[in-house]
Amino acid sequence: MSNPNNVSLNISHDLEFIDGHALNIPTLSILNEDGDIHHGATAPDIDESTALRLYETMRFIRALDERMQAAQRQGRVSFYMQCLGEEAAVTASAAALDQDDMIMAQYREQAALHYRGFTLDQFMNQMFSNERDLGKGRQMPIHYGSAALNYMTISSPLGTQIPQATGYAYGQKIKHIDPQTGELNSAIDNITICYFGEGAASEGDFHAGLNMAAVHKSPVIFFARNNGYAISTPADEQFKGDGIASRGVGYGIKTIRVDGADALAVYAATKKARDIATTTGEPVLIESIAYRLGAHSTSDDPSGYRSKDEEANYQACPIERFRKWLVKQNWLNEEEDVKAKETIREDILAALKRAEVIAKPPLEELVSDVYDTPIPSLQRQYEQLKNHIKQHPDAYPVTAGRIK
Amino acid sequence: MSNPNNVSLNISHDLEFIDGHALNIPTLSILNEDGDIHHGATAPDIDESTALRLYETMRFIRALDERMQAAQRQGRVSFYMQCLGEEAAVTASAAALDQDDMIMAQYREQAALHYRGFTLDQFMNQMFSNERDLGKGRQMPIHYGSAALNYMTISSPLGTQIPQATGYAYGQKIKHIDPQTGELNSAIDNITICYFGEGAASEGDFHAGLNMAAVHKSPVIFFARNNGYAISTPADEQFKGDGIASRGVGYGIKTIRVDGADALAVYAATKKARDIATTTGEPVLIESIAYRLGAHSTSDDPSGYRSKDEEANYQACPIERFRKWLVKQNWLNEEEDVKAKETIREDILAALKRAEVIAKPPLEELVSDVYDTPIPSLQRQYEQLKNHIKQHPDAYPVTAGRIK
Amino acid sequence: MAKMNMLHAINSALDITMAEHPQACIFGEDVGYFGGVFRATSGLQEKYGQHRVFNTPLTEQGIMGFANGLAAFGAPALAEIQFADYIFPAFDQIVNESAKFRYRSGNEFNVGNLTIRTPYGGGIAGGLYHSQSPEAYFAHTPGLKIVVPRNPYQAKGLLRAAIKDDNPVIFFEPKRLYRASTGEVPEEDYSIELGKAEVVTEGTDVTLLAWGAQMEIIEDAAKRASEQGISCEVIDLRSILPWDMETIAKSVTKTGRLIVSHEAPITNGFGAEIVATIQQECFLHLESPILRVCGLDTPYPLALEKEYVPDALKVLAAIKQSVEF
Amino acid sequence: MAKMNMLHAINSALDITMAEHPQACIFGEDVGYFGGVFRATSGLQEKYGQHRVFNTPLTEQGIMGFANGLAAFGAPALAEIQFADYIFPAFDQIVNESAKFRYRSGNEFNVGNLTIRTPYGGGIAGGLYHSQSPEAYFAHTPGLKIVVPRNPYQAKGLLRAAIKDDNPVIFFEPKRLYRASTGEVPEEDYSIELGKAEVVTEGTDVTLLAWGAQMEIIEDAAKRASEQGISCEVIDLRSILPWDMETIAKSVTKTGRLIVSHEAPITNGFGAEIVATIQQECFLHLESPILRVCGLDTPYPLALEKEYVPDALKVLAAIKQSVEF
Ligand SMILES: Cc1ncc(C[n+]2csc(CCOP(=O)(O)OP(=O)(O)O)c2C)c(N)n1
Ligand SMILES: Cc1ncc(C[n+]2csc(CCOP(=O)(O)OP(=O)(O)O)c2C)c(N)n1
Ligand SMILES: [Mg+2]
Ligand SMILES: [Mg+2]
Repeated sequence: MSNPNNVSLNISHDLEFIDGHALNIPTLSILNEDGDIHHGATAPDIDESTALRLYETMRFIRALDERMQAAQRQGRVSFYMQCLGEEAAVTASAAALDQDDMIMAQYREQAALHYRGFTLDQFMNQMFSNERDLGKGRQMPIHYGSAALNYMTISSPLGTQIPQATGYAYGQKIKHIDPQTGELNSAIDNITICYFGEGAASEGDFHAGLNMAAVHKSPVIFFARNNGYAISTPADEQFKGDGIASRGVGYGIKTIRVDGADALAVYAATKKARDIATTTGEPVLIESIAYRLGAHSTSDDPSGYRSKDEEANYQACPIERFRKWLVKQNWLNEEEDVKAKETIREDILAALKRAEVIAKPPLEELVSDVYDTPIPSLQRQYEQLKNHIKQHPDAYPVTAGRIK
Repeated sequence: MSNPNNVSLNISHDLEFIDGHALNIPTLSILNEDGDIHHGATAPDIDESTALRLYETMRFIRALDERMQAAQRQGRVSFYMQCLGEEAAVTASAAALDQDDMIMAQYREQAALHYRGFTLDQFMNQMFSNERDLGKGRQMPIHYGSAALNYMTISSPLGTQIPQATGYAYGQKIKHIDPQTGELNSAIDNITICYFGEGAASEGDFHAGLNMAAVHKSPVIFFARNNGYAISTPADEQFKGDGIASRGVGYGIKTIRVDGADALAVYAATKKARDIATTTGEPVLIESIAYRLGAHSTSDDPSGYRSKDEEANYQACPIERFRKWLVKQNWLNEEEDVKAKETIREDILAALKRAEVIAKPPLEELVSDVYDTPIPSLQRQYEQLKNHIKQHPDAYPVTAGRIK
Repeated sequence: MAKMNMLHAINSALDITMAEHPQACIFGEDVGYFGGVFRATSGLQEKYGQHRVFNTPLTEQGIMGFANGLAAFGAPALAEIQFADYIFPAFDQIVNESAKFRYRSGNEFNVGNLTIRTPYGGGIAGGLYHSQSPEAYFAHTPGLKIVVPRNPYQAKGLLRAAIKDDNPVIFFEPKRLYRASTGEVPEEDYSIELGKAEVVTEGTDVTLLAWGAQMEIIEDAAKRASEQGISCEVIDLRSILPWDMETIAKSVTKTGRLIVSHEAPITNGFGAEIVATIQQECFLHLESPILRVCGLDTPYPLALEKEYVPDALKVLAAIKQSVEF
Repeated sequence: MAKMNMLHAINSALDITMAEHPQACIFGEDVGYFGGVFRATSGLQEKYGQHRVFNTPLTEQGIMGFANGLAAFGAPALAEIQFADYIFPAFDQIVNESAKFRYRSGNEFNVGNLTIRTPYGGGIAGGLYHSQSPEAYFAHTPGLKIVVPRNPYQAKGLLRAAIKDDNPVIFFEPKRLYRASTGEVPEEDYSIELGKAEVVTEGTDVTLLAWGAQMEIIEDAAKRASEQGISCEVIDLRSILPWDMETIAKSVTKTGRLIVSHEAPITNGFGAEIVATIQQECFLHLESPILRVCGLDTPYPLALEKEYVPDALKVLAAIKQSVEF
């Protein structure tokens, strides 16, 4: 493409339009429903401990999701979002990364965070917005984040993390660039993965983020979770192209579509994507195909917009599929697995009970972190508020007792 | 794609990434540099009068551009933008439309407007922001617009017209839809063409506009003018995909790339695009490849960012190429053509002299059209301003004499 | 008359509009088959078909760009932004495009047919991104109209007026009141004039001014104040742009005192404009400084929402401060 | 010291920053090889390489998204928006993201390393879309800082302070003064503290307050007033957020009168906030209503720009109105 317009110029004299679906997109599939490797497929190079950690993470998140969904029904937390059906997509991709790679997620990726080591108590403290929440009780449940674990705090506005991932990864790359040539002088040690839904991919920020990543060569793995729905909006009212993968070629980004319920396919694709990103600095796009088995969130009831038939059709469980493979590998003791499941449930309930009685953050956390240090006007507002609360302690029971 | 994820599912067991340039994009070319039809190409069905109108428009715009560029140098207008090198792309596409189709342009498409019948005086009145300007002297030179000619007033913020075109065209389609089936019950009589540069195509609004057009089936012809530059930014710092055409498949939109200096190729492609849009309601994407022969605008000096060599390389003139074909068709009398060019130059200079002495809009046009009728606070501000000007008539010579 | 909650009232206004104009379209995220995440458009797709009531892809800038185009074509464009917190990706399309469409074209084109509906405000444990009250961001933009209803009756009448008004209007719906606020609402069509405040309760000592969900709070404060012998004049501004300076100035001329209350952060909130204008209009009548009781200058919090919001107690404190000045 | 115009002063501040921090990046439309459409980044790509000074694709939301990410990583992110009129596509990234990054994460992450530079204001025959002064749109957003310099010396010192400040800062550059304003500027590094107004001229009868390019106008008006025996105290606010209430209140306590002037439309401009706060702080000292001399509530015009802008004559008229009240 050595012309100013930066295009291929293949002269043609036929008045033919390129079809809107001209691209042929395969879907990588390695593990079948029975937990066997497909004929012709190659299992990725994954060791036993990684595989088990991956499995345990999925199993844990499934249990957490079930418990917290119920807790919301009981009125104990205000809101929750499950990952049902997408556990393999999220966990296996996280497992293919380095612990120091940055994760910039949308909100349904709690499995990636747990894989990194976020503890049960940390999950609970966030959901109960108590004073031990790393986020200081400021965001709705499931808006986790941890600097120590390189997991960027979730932000509700959709798509905003996409160009941010491009910028973050650019920072990760800079020190590997030769100042003279502008080329990489070593492999990049850490990169960024950016998760988003097929709905969020309609935002302008998606376009900006992918195009800039291609142009500036930012080592980002863009991981599109196509789960068929954005709240009530089905994917066929979201786009007419062939999924999100068909967009890669528009940005000049290497792309792959994977079966998102197939942990091995996701793991293999992400590992290879990471190789590409670290050695070339270039972004990669992965589209994972799974089905959002549950409701969008606890505020949602899918029976209002999709059929029981359809739901039944896509019930296949990614965790079960991977479990069968582990068993066949002789890496999983089924009895212990059943017991572990029980223990996890108990642990979760105990943690929930611990977290819900921990105090809410003190009043000063209302005004801290707006700036690095409070500006004078906010300081004045805070003093005024303190005085007000002192005069009406009964009206503000959560904070009144602890005001200095 | 009858799955909830709205994707093709072609199972594969190979861990292969789709290349960022996997799509093969031909470039339609019909007329060669000598004004002959390429071997194997078919000239579109264009009649003599249309062809001549097309040619005369290009010739007129070239003369206008030259004259106004000079007028800006002389300090007579504050700003100007030439269409140099892109006359065929703009004019031939406009010629392929119906007079009642809506044109939503970026700013460099004065040729389309002139093709529709915008008069020389109308051009001048806008550029001199005098009281006869349809836009009432409010926008910088070249921000033309005319409801009578179905040419939406130019807006400086880039890309904003793209989703607007989708919405406008949706309106044009509604009456042709069967309320029961949601299908078209007749061909659509009028559609919208939306012009934009390859730079503007990086905006989020581009993504939103094209995706929504595909999903909602809005009959828009998206006409991307890839002229190699966005001010100083070359196309290879703008995107890494194969031009703008490579994005069509990401939206499921039929797409074609044309040689933008070839009036017949542009005409043929746009005519066929219009057929598709009117009969299916669906959008079409055309990428036209030409070279911005001139500076970005009179505020710009390209010698700061591109080489004389490169400029020399792309000097080919689209008007000349078409002229040669017309001559070979025996449709153009060369002697008259030369004379006409002289007359046009004289007409333009005379119109310029007329327009520059016409009064500026009166003071009431400062506050009209903010709302359909002025709101009370603005009315008060206006009264106050009138009094102020009456007290200091010398300081506001443009309006003071005419205040009632 | 029928008893309706605010969602029903809004739905009714939309229904009347759809029946009235064959090209009117309702669109936004999840507004189609599902009827919107708050169900404000419930049943309308069934009634008017998929091509007039439809889900859009998830792109606010696209929704507003599309809406501008459709309105410019001449069809009533009824766009929904799912939460006011998510209106910002559409800021350019609203502030640079909708607001300036008529002016920049010399009235060759306009988007007077545009109405943007969006739920705003706190009180639902929504934290930073499901609680914002962004009216002031738009109030600095000539060319827009901005309306906020306080109850179902107002919602239907003001929404119909907003739709019929030949200018782009942003209609902020107090989501906390969607189901909580009910009342008698005519089933037939009616409109409430834009740009007019309403004196809800007459009083003599101090004027209280708010809009939307905050009306409930200042009415509560007024009641508490009256128990302490202070007579409050309570006014619902209803329209933020244009706003009814005359009614407010008249009231303040009478009472000599003014308190403005809104949920949004205090700095440069719309309260600032009201204070700035009224201190000039009523300078010689003011017996104490005009006070603002507003959100703090922080993002909207979650755990400490109760502490953050301008509640009746805080308004009451301001009333006393004003009266005792 | 050297004689510099404002563009040189800005270029010098950027140059020092790039030399200081090996990961600092400058990016935006046309800022690379070309050095920006106003040439503020001239020569910097040559000096620091294409990977640290680069053109971005044409997408303001992308520029700001990228900038947020890069700043969160920890690199000084120096983003340019080509014209302030084109900052709105980035509004969501700035208002919902940059401003709330630290708060929402409980300080796990922050974008304190972010600085946004953008030319603003009228006076260049730019019409609707090359003339806007959008500072007030951002002033309603806790978490942001906003700075506007009035001359080259201020520009360099304030820009360096903005860059070193550990919060996201929007730095509005008065483009009308880019070449028109020149003065002595140290070649070496220095900073001017953010959040502090400066009393430019002391006076006794009335306080005049403005920022950026508007300073020239109120200084002119003050001169004309002094010829008529009126002594004006002239103050440059310099920081819009946080703003220096103390300095203004002290001045108004002395003079008893205040006039605020800005180019942006009057309604809900930042003048409103200043008036609202000062009428409360200085209630008993005010001898006349606080006045605002601002742009009209219309989009920015072209042919009638002279009539539209708050010029020295209009400020002078307000001074007399204030003094004669
Ligand atoms: C900018 C913005 N607009 C709207 C919303 C409201 N919203 C939250 S989740 C959601 C659907 C997202 O769907 P998708 O991206 O497919 O992710 P999924 O929920 O399927 O994982 C919407 C519309 C939002 N959070 N942000
Ligand atoms: C939103 C926005 N950002 C920036 C600009 C400033 N600007 C005007 S023209 C231009 C370049 C446009 O290039 P392209 O789209 O390729 O069109 P061309 O000039 O080549 O016809 C830029 C950056 C603008 N007008 N609007
Ligand atoms: Mg989804
Ligand atoms: Mg271009």
